[in-house]
Amino acid sequence: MVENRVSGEFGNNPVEMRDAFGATLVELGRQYPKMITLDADLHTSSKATMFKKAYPDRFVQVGIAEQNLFGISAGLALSGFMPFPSTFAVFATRRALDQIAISICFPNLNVKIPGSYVGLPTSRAGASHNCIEDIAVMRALPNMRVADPADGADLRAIMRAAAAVEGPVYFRIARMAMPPIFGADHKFEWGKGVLLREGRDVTLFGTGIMTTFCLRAADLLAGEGISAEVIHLGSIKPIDRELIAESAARTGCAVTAENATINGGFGAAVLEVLGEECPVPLQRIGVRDRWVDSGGIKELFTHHGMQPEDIAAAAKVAMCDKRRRSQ
Amino acid sequence: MVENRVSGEFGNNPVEMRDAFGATLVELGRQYPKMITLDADLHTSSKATMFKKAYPDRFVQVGIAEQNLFGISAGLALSGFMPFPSTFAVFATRRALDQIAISICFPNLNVKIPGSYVGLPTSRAGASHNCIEDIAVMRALPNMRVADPADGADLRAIMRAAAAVEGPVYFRIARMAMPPIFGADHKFEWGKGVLLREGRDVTLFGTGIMTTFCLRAADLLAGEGISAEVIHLGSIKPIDRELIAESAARTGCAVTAENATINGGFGAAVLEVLGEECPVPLQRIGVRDRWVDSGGIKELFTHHGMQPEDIAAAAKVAMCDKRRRSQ
Amino acid sequence: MHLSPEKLCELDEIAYQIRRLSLEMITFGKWGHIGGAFSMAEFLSVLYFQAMSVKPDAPQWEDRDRLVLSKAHGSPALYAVLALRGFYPIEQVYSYCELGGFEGHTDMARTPGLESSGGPLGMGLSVAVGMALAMRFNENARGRVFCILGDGESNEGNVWEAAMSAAHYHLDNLIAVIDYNKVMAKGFVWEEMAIEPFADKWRAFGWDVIEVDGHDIEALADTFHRARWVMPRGKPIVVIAHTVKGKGVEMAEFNYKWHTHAPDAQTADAMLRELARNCQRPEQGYSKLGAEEVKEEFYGGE
Amino acid sequence: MHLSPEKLCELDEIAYQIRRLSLEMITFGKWGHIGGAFSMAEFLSVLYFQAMSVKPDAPQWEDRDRLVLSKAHGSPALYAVLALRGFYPIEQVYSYCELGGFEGHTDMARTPGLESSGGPLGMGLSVAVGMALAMRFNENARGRVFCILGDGESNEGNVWEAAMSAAHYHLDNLIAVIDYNKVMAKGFVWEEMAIEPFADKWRAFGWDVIEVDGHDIEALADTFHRARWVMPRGKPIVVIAHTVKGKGVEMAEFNYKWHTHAPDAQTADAMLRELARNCQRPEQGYSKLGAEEVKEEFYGGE
Ligand SMILES: Cc1ncc(C[n+]2csc(CCOP(=O)(O)OP(=O)(O)O)c2C)c(N)n1
Ligand SMILES: Cc1ncc(C[n+]2csc(CCOP(=O)(O)OP(=O)(O)O)c2C)c(N)n1
Ligand SMILES: [Mg+2]
Ligand SMILES: [Mg+2]
Repeated sequence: MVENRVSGEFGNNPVEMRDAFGATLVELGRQYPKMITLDADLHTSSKATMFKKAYPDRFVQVGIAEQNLFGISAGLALSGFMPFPSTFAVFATRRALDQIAISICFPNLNVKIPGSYVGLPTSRAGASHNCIEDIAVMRALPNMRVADPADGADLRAIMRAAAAVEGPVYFRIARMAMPPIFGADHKFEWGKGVLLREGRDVTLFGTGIMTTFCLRAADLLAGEGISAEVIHLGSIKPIDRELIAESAARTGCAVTAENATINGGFGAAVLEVLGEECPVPLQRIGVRDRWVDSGGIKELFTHHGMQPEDIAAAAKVAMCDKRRRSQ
Repeated sequence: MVENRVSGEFGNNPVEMRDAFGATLVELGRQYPKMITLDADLHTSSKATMFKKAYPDRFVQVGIAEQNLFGISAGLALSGFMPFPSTFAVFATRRALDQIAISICFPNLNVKIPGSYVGLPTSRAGASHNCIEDIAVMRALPNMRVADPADGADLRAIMRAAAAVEGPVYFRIARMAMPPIFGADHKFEWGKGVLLREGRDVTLFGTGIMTTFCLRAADLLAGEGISAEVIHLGSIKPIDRELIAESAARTGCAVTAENATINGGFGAAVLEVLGEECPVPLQRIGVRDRWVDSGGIKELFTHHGMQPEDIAAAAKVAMCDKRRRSQ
Repeated sequence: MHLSPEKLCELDEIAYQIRRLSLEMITFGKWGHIGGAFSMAEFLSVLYFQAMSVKPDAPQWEDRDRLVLSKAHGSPALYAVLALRGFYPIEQVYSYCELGGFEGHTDMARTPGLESSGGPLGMGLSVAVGMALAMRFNENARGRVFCILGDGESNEGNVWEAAMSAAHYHLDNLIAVIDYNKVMAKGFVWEEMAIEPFADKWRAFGWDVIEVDGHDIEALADTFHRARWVMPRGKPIVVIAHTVKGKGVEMAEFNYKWHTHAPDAQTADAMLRELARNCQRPEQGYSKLGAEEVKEEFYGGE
Repeated sequence: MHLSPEKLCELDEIAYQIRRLSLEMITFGKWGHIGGAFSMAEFLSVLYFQAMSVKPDAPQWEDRDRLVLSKAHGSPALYAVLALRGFYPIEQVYSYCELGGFEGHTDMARTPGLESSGGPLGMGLSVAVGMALAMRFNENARGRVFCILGDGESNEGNVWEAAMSAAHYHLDNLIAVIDYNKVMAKGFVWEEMAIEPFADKWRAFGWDVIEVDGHDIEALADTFHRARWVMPRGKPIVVIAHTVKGKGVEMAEFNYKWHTHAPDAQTADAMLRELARNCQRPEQGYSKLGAEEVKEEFYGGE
């Protein structure tokens, strides 16, 4: 179990995920001479700029043309390079899905796809820029690995793990500064979750930035005498079947929390495991099948029922279901 | 409960789904003067040709340009027309996902999207043409309705229901001739499933052409003294929460069967309901996260473990889980 | 096309107000794209106050002209001109980027007078082609569809699919307007993805091309008049409007750093005063100075 | 470029064999696209037996030329020429469309010598741009990337994104070949989506254009020689090969009905005999006549 570094209040030395992304791009660039970062006119937003500055010769600008971005990446990968085609998540998973699927994923090419600006926090851009369906979409592609980091250290570890494995990877980057959960020594393993906090009454499965919200929800629940287990599943595909089943068997009910639509994404991934291993009452926290509006970040999390309080409330519903079913 | 018209053997008066599609396009064209069918150079394959012949003035050819196909459809819908932009499912859901999502779905436009050549039967075209992720993808879009018909009558009913409701609809058309399950009087209701066969031991939830496979599996199971309930869920989104929960509560375990990937699609939709209403052991039948090869249709169904025998075997696993858990 | 001095004066004032309101919105809403709003001011003014047939009191009037803003991040300028044209009270534009208000990118459900919703670049011309086809189906010979695109946006393949089809269908009721401001989000167009020879591209795709100074109101009025009444001969028409990104405030001009960026209230105040000076207007600062609520931020996100 | 009579004869024979094998494969595999395979026969012959540097015994040889078949439904012709060139025994092509065999659309994992996988139209040129960029990164000055596209395929916006970027990067190591056979899947190009003036489009997108009779082997050899050695001057090159869809068998020529269709064994036999006659070869029918297994069908699906 990893020490939970989140104290009662959020916001202790938060790390902007995009900065972690840029810094890790640079770190990997040093390690992998065949790495190339590509951009579609968004590098100062995504912070791929940091790579551009460090390795101008290995930075490719394709303009506002996401289909081409991924096609070119396929061609580079076929020639032995390791491309990181960088754009906003919506423009990767929606605009270039066919290219990602058939030019990259089908031949299992070594392309690492960062999806920036996922979920709610996109700085008031509104529905078209709030990527909520990418987990569902990317999970549906054979060969594709999918990961959603909880904090800067996790993102860095995921990017290292992405580079270390052959084949396509999709990972998410929220436009948000997150308080650190993990230390600098944090390791990430494909298909492995992390038990952050032990509990007896309910399991909170978090992915991405929502794991921090789960920890906070566990605090809230603890205040009411409820013992919530918190598990972070940064690796969504492959997913940690053993850990999920084992925890659910122990607590008997669960909540999933994702910074994405609740249809077919992370919650579904957990449910798919539980259906085969250990069916328990499960409530999903995420965007409830609605387009996301412009608005303040906190406002949006409240509006969409994705605050720690909402997770805590969902936990109580799940526990209630468990009691009802065991009667 | 609907009378099960499938006798022991398959193949009684099978109806090619594409013919039902073309015929219903023509029927709807008569009823809706504002209906327009659009095509991206595939109409004789999809059988949208039948509409073209009947109403040449309301047929729009856009060439091999699927993004434009859906953008134009949005413009027509914004001008009061009801477009049916027709192409292969892969080229709708992968190539034009951004256009479908933001030009059509976000403003909730009245566009009806037929996805042809779904799942395994695509006549040896191979991975790039076998659409397995469309259920997961389309289900993730807010406002979108999703349906997968079991037979020709069901497809016709779904198309009528699609035209009758305002807003975007995605429906699937398998390249296959299916034995009729439903009569000509068959009605389809959004969010309503159909109980095809009552059973006590396990529920087989089918969608699309897999419902026929479920019926056959139930026959096989009956031969072993197992009483399987068969429910057809042609309406995947919205889905029939009551029927799913009620049946699962009665039988205590379930199998889902879909002509698509098992990641995030129909199986996940059923699991999402069960997690909140009635968690039971559940096995999913579908493409197990692999690209689909060229091959004979029957061969492919066998290769991917999607035959009635596989459904029956999965049912036994689910029943075994149920027994184990009740001990 | 001759414009009376009064009309010219009106159109110029509208252009000024479009810039003012855009900057006010972006400042108050704490988000948005100044550069690409400012570059559109003159042609939006001419379109909505001279070239296009619309009825603000009957926004669904069947025979109206349509405008699709394909570069949907230019929304503040469009929200401004629609307000000025009378589609809604001006004060409403300050709901920009508020939860439940006018959306960051265009959302028809929120703003009266919008003809489409957008956000991702490259998609609007297809929508406009659909509308132009619909006018043909409806035998509406007078109606026109206008579609505004960015220069960087023309990198998108979807634009060329739409362009090809517009020529194929001989849609001379379709007029594309390119805001050729030479700058995209992170640099100059010629640096990031060169598009020249740009007019040749459109011609080769079967369009009639008019190039115009996008800040010259008389030339714009003349151009749209020709495009609407003189030129229709079986081809769609593209107006390549040569503009300056951020036009009107020096530090934003031609500068990708003001592509997307919300100034703080003080900066906005100074920018608005400079804008007034540059436009020979009485100096006027940021109207919400001091009045703006402090918008909460979460985890330090901008 | 002068070709010796022997070389000319060889290339002509290869083209004939490409057509023969394609038809055999499609018939035996019970699926496939005859028209677009036949139209490519001559230029594939010239590419693989004259213009391109490849080593069948070292398919991963680093300095080889690359070929991306963007119109990936033309796979049978490519499988044929790769077999003839020695990448694998000819008999292997008969695994086409069998479970575990050569795939309907190109799948690198299944067929040696393929440089990419495909299926959806419009994507290959981007992949080729990536390869051409990679050659630049690797300072490989001799290497060339060839990319074959369909004429109907050029409706796809992705093609123009790629085209724009190839010019932007000055990729004169990239040679696109358009199989301009005037027919797409369901009709003539000019009917479904007109692409003319086609050469102008490429020129406006910054490419050098060569138009050539795509069935004239000498002209093709000369064209590819010029494209490779004479013309490189900072621009990508497109070879617009004017061809006849289905070329070689009358009933398939210029006929969209043979775009995708597998003939039965009898029809294939007759077609192959006609092909032989048209090519002044000894008559030779379908080699698997009678030998083909009956392929099962399911629920009446074709
Ligand atoms: C498909 C897509 N890719 C990327 C973006 C992000 N983006 C918003 S504006 C912009 C630059 C637009 O440049 P240009 O078209 O020249 O517009 P203008 O200069 O008029 O602002 C980019 C890349 C987007 N909205 N859509
Ligand atoms: C994106 C996409 N849309 C549609 C198809 C279906 N399709 C396969 S071949 C073809 C026609 C191709 O015409 P053309 O490019 O002219 O090729 P050729 O004439 O050389 O066969 C179509 C529409 C496809 N493979 N990919
Ligand atoms: Mg610009
Ligand atoms: Mg063709």
